[in-house]
Amino acid sequence: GATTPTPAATQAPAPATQAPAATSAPATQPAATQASSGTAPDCTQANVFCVGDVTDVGHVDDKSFNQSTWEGVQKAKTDGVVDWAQYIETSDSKDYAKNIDTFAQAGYKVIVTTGFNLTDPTYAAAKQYPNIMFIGVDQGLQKDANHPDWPLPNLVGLVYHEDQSGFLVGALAAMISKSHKVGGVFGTDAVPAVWRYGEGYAAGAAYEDKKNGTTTTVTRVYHNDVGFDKTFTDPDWGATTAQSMIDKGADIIFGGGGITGNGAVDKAAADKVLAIGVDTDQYYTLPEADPYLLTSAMKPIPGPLEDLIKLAKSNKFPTNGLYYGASGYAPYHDTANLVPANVDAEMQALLKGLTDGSIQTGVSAAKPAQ
Amino acid sequence: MQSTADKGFIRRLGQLLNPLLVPFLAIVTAVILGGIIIKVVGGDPIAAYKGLVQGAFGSPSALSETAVWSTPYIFAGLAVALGFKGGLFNIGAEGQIAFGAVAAALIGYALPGWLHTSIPPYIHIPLAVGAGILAGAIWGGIPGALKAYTGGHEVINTIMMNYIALNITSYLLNGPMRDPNPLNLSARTPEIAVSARIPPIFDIPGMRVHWGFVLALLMAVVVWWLLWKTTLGFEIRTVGANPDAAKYAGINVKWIITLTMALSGALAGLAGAIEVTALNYRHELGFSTGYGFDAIAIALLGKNNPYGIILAAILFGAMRNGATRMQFLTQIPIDIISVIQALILLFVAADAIIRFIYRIRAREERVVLTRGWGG
Amino acid sequence: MDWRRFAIIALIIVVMFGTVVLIGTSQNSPLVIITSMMATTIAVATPLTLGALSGIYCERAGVVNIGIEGMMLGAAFFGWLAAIYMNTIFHYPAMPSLIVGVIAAIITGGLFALLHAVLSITFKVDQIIGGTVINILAAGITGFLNRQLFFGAGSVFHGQIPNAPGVLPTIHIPLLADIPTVGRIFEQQPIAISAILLVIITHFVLFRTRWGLRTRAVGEHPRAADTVGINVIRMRYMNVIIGGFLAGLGGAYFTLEAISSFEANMTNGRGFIALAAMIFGNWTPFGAWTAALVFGAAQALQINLQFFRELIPPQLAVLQNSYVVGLAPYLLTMLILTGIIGKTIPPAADGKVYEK
Amino acid sequence: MTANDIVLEANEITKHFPGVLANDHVSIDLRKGEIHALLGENGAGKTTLMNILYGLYKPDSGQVVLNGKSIVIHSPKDSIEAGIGMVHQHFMLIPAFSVAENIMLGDETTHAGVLDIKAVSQRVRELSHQYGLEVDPDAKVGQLSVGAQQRVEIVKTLYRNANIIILDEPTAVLTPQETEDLFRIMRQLTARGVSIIFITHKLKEVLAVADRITVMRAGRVAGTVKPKETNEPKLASMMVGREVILTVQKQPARPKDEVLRVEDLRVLDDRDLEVIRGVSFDVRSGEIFGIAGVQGNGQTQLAEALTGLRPMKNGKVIMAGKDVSGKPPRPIIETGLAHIPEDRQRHGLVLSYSVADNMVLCNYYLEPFARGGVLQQEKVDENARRLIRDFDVRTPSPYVPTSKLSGGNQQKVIVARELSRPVKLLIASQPTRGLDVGSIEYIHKEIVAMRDRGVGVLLISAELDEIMALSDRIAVMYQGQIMDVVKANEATKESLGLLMAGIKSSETAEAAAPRP
Ligand SMILES: Nc1ncnc2c1ncn2[C@@H]1O[C@H](COP(=O)(O)OP(=O)(O)OP(=O)(O)O)[C@@H](O)[C@H]1O
Ligand SMILES: Nc1ncnc2c1ncn2[C@@H]1O[C@H](COP(=O)(O)OP(=O)(O)OP(=O)(O)O)[C@@H](O)[C@H]1O
Ligand SMILES: [Mg+2]
Ligand SMILES: [Mg+2]
Repeated sequence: GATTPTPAATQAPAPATQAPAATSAPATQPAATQASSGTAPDCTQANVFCVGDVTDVGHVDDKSFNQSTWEGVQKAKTDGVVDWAQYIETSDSKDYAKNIDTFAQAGYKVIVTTGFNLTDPTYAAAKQYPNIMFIGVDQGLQKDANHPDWPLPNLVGLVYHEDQSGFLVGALAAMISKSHKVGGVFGTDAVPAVWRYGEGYAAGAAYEDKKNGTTTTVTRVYHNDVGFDKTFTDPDWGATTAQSMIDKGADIIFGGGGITGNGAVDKAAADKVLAIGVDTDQYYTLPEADPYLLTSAMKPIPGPLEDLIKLAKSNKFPTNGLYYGASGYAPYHDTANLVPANVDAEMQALLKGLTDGSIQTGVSAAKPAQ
Repeated sequence: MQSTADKGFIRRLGQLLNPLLVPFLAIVTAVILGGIIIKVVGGDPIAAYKGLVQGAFGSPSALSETAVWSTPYIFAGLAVALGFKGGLFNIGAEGQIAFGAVAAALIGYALPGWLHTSIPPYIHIPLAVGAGILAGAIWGGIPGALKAYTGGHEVINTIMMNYIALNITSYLLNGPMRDPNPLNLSARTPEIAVSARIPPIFDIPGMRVHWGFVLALLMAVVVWWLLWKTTLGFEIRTVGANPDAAKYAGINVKWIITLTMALSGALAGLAGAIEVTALNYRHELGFSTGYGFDAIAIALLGKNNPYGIILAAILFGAMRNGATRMQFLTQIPIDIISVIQALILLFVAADAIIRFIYRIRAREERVVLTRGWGG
Repeated sequence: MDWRRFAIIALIIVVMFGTVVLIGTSQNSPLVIITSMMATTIAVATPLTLGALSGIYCERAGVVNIGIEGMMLGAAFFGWLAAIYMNTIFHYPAMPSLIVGVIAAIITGGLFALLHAVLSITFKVDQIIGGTVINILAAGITGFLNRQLFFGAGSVFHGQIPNAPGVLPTIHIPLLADIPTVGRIFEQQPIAISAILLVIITHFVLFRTRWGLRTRAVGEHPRAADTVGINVIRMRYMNVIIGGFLAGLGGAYFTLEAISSFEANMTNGRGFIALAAMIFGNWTPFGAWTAALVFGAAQALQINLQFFRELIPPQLAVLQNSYVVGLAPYLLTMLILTGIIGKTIPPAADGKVYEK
Repeated sequence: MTANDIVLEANEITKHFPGVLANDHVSIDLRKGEIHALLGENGAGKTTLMNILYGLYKPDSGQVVLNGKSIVIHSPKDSIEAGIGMVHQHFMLIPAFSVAENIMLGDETTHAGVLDIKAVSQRVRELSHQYGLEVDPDAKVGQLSVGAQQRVEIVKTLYRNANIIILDEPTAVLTPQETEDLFRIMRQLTARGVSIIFITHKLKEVLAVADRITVMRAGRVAGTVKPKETNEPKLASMMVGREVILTVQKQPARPKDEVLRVEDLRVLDDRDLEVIRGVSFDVRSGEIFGIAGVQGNGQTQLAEALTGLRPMKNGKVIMAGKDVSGKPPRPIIETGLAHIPEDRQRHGLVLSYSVADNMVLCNYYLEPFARGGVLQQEKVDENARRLIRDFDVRTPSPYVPTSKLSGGNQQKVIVARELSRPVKLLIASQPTRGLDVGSIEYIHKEIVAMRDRGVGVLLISAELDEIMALSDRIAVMYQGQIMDVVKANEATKESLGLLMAGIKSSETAEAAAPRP
């Protein structure tokens, strides 16, 4: 697909801390999780640029993409792009439309909706309010029976190649692992992004195996046996699963599924085993794991999201309906000394290859129906 | 003379309102405490509650949304209450709702295909909703039968059935029943046929309140009639009040227990079926989380009285619905609603506390459900 | 705890382990698999065991407690919170912070139990309703505070993700822990170890001591206990609160031993499974413990089957479906409750309000 | 009599319960080594007074004097320390515990917190030897006969060195022999200086064993008399406040065709032990067939099996010509059965229901009370008003919950319901248990009237007097079997007593030892 590289993408490979993903993180952290304070201006005024964020069922402090999205909106506000930012947390899927509407009625100029589940409500709202710009995070739309008028001039889906991020960290894991056993603990594979992370992880490892004539066993366990609402918020399960992998000799654990994954990363670190984070650079979200955090498979939302908001403000909103955020991997931070120069070089090559399309992950968009 | 007449009148009025008095005071107390909590954590209770009320009743569409929210609460609340009347504690509404939804969705989207023909709404809707009711009845009937014939306690069993329903639904929505549309990336069924959709009451955009709400109100009347006016109701209540006496009186206790749980499940299944056929037009993983537990609170708040349950359900629906606006205006986390609801339940359950605070005479009878675990 | 029951439990566990060993043997040695599955089993069983023991104290004294879920959730939160306060605000080192956390968790459990006691003993609220209140209340409060404290206006930590003091350290049981591979089983964290010790202690207390005799008397026939001068109300209060302490310790496992963070509703229904374990175990400590192990084994099975997904032979393809495998513990529970594995007999006055 | 041999004294005790004045300025005293009988109809306030002396209830006013010193008893703990022991109307034993555990409970011997069962068992053996109360400390109480359980209760008080023992209706559940045994023990105790308060409804016993008799009526003391100064009719009228006919008038029965035939019936109890071991008998219309026997010899299970409440293991039950073996209750009821259950509150009534609803408990689904599955409330209320009038049930209205009614009136609700239905067979289990002479008199009249209307009556009762007063034929049950069937006019209390103790007239009386 048409990729729009962002700073995060091009600079992430640079070792140490040049990556905005990295440097920006500590800066945004304190502000990021703050709710708006002060009183709302009258967003209906043409000159007042208000941005609203409707979360998926869940909370803006979920240490996962609901939070990253809100961080992006906040970032835009702190950078002065936005006059007023506000969020509404969805408590039940039946409220999606209502929550979007609440912002629309209040005259917000840009409405960000988070998560694949809001695809249809967002599309509907975009048609209903042609003058409001809509950004759908993780909402990869195409023209089809249900969305005949796609692409809409006021609707953009912010999407990622999670399989590429997964591919990168998988490759790294294969190159670093001593036991050539690596594990991945994920939320339910019913969520496409999760599936792409997981399978990309395996693909990346296989790619390097082929290259170096190694054979790395990549075990992936998805948390499918609980409710949709629980699968990303069951750290205890994540920890237990990671433990079980470590017991069987895995020496790198990829925690890929919101808080469930965090459990795995924490557990690995507690057992002094290398861990790989997900979505954001978890060096900043899981401090207790820092000494053993090898890297994180990144789909940095704040940067691209802010870019989109800027474009919306300057009426240069993309019209092709999709906007690809860069995939990447986070700096090694405290574990940099474990990554030999040649491995790092290979990683940068891989990122480049994936970005320009010369390397394909071969991972399908979603888990094929059983 | 005159004054005594007044006294008599006031006493009669008191008797009339007494059942409502304690729940009302419980709500008031909970709301006050909730306000204090908001204040403590640095929010503005007045603004918050203003937002809450606005969001729930402030506009026609707000009212409509409140009704939409209340609908499943009424059904589920009735389900739990019916169980209570039969001496059974159905914590499984959650799973029964999910199964009702799955079944309704299946009939909703698949039946025309199976029959290779389109079906008129007046047939398709009843079939879809009926399927939901049946599914719920089965899902409730199983723990009922287990209780009746093996003594396995329904509290644990219905909870287990929730998890089982969850796994099976996940499996179905990721596999056989998954929306085949290649662009669909989430675990959900296809949309149900138009002929299976219950229409909204007003066809005004943004007014989603549908005939399911009316059906819910009717169902409350039906349940009341069933319990208090029919021999079956007499049998259910007798088994609930004293199973031994019921057996002595020639009532088939095992069957009534099974039937009661099945009916309870059917009502819960109906809740799910209506959500699918009248609102979402498909079933999706992650839908209906927590209805089952809210339903318990609603049944207790409504004192297991169908009409009380309508009021309780509307209250809860209004809170959930108004929460959005409250958060939008004040950024106070929606979770405060759960706290307030828990407090309401607390005070309703332990009405002695309320009676103590407000110095109200105690009443004699008390809800008793616990039969120990043996059965 | 009759032998038939033990045999059946042993059989179930052996079958579960065996399946995985057969499937995974080409990738890991049986010893490694069994060891790791045992480790998982013990880890998963820890909160279940503590929850079940909590239930045993309450119900042996005649108070049904389905609020264990809520008690554990509340304890998990406030224990974790206390640890973070110590560590981040008062800058204590990790270890003391964690200990304070555990104590806080235990106290929290006790306080929730006190509420349950007040409701069901003093106010004579139906005990199942009392428990339900606890569950809903705990979910609401923890969800709200977790949010309010760490996020948004008025949050204590100004939106900083506080630096949690990590988890309780692993204890290497001397000698045993040094055995190659198998030794892994004897590297356990404090709460897991104390859970097993508490099983033994509880058994002793219930069946060998005055306290136990009186507790059981109060649960079997409170009026009889009353007529020999035993203070029924006091005994019930004490045991419910002791139960709360145990549930609290179980809660601490989630945020201070398993991992170092709290999530809304992170107990995910384990409190109810614990109840099932208690019933399966026929209200005896060892019975409940073994039952908890079965649930642990079931989860170990599930994880490991996904682990060896590729190796599962086609004729067992059903095992590849984690949803199907996921049913195991729940179906098992229901099967147990039917009593086909031996009838369980609750204390005679369990769940009955005592009126003088 | 000098004041100093008065060991216990209750002065002007008053106790209110919601709606009841249970004790109204009651004063009684107990002398060292005497048996002081307390007599009075149901609800007269006997148990309440004793519960106050024992510290289970607090009196509203009045005080308790022990050995001349006024004491305050807050709880059983205090009374136990004061040397007062009580054997309750309903035993206070834990079936799941062993005898030793039951006895030590609340007064445990421990070593470093650990129970010392051995020491306790030893002590129990000593006591039982000393007073000739045989109990096995290691037996499970649940397995013991009622008589044995009572001995355990008495040992329990002795274990606590009680020198004042309260026995609340101890004989209600004993055979004549067991009763004699109990009296022997009581005399033994008094000989050792123990003082006993002995509560009963049975006038004969009082006259037989008591040194003094205090009669209570409606919460007041109606008077205290010596046995030699009074007789049964006098006591009865003191109790009830009017003349009472103690004997039942009835014409000789005119039995017609058979309404119940039972062939080789075998039934298991809850512990799967065979408690009915091959019972056969028949009941004819127009006769009262009495089944005598000590509690726990299978009468309960017999009634339950015949009425379909309990599955039968084997055998045949023919009711009014229909084979109803193993049928559930409803079809059996519909063949024309009326059943007065043994446990009125457990089986007979839904206490939370109104009197009216309880009065249609068995036929709510039939015309005219229901049409097409819909209840006809006005018909139900009508029916209630009629029965309340006809059977003179003392209730404020048909709509009050039966839980508010007195024991006897609760029983009357059941009797009214069962006797007002057109039936061929009446099974009455312990129809007058725990009721006062007034109520008993009434219910007996009704049962006889039923017989004379040509209904067959199966009367199951542990009250030998009742059986003998009502029955035309008497069967005696012992350990699940029928020892013998005799004509009422040929039976004597002694012969029946022996049969009840399991001794066929052929055997010698030496074998008449109480069962282990
Ligand atoms: N706990 C109680 N609450 C309310 N009323 C009670 C209670 N206990 C007894 N009563 C009432 O007090 C009165 C005296 O009861 P009590 O048990 O002393 O009578 P009794 O003489 O023992 O009768 P019985 O011969 O049936 O045992 C009765 O009216 C009874 O219903
Ligand atoms: N447990 C109780 N709680 C409250 N009130 C009670 C209780 N037991 C009895 N009563 C009240 O005491 C009154 C008398 O009850 P009780 O059963 O002692 O009467 P009684 O004298 O035994 O009558 P009867 O001789 O017909 O059995 C009843 O009307 C009832 O309202
Ligand atoms: Mg009475
Ligand atoms: Mg009495």
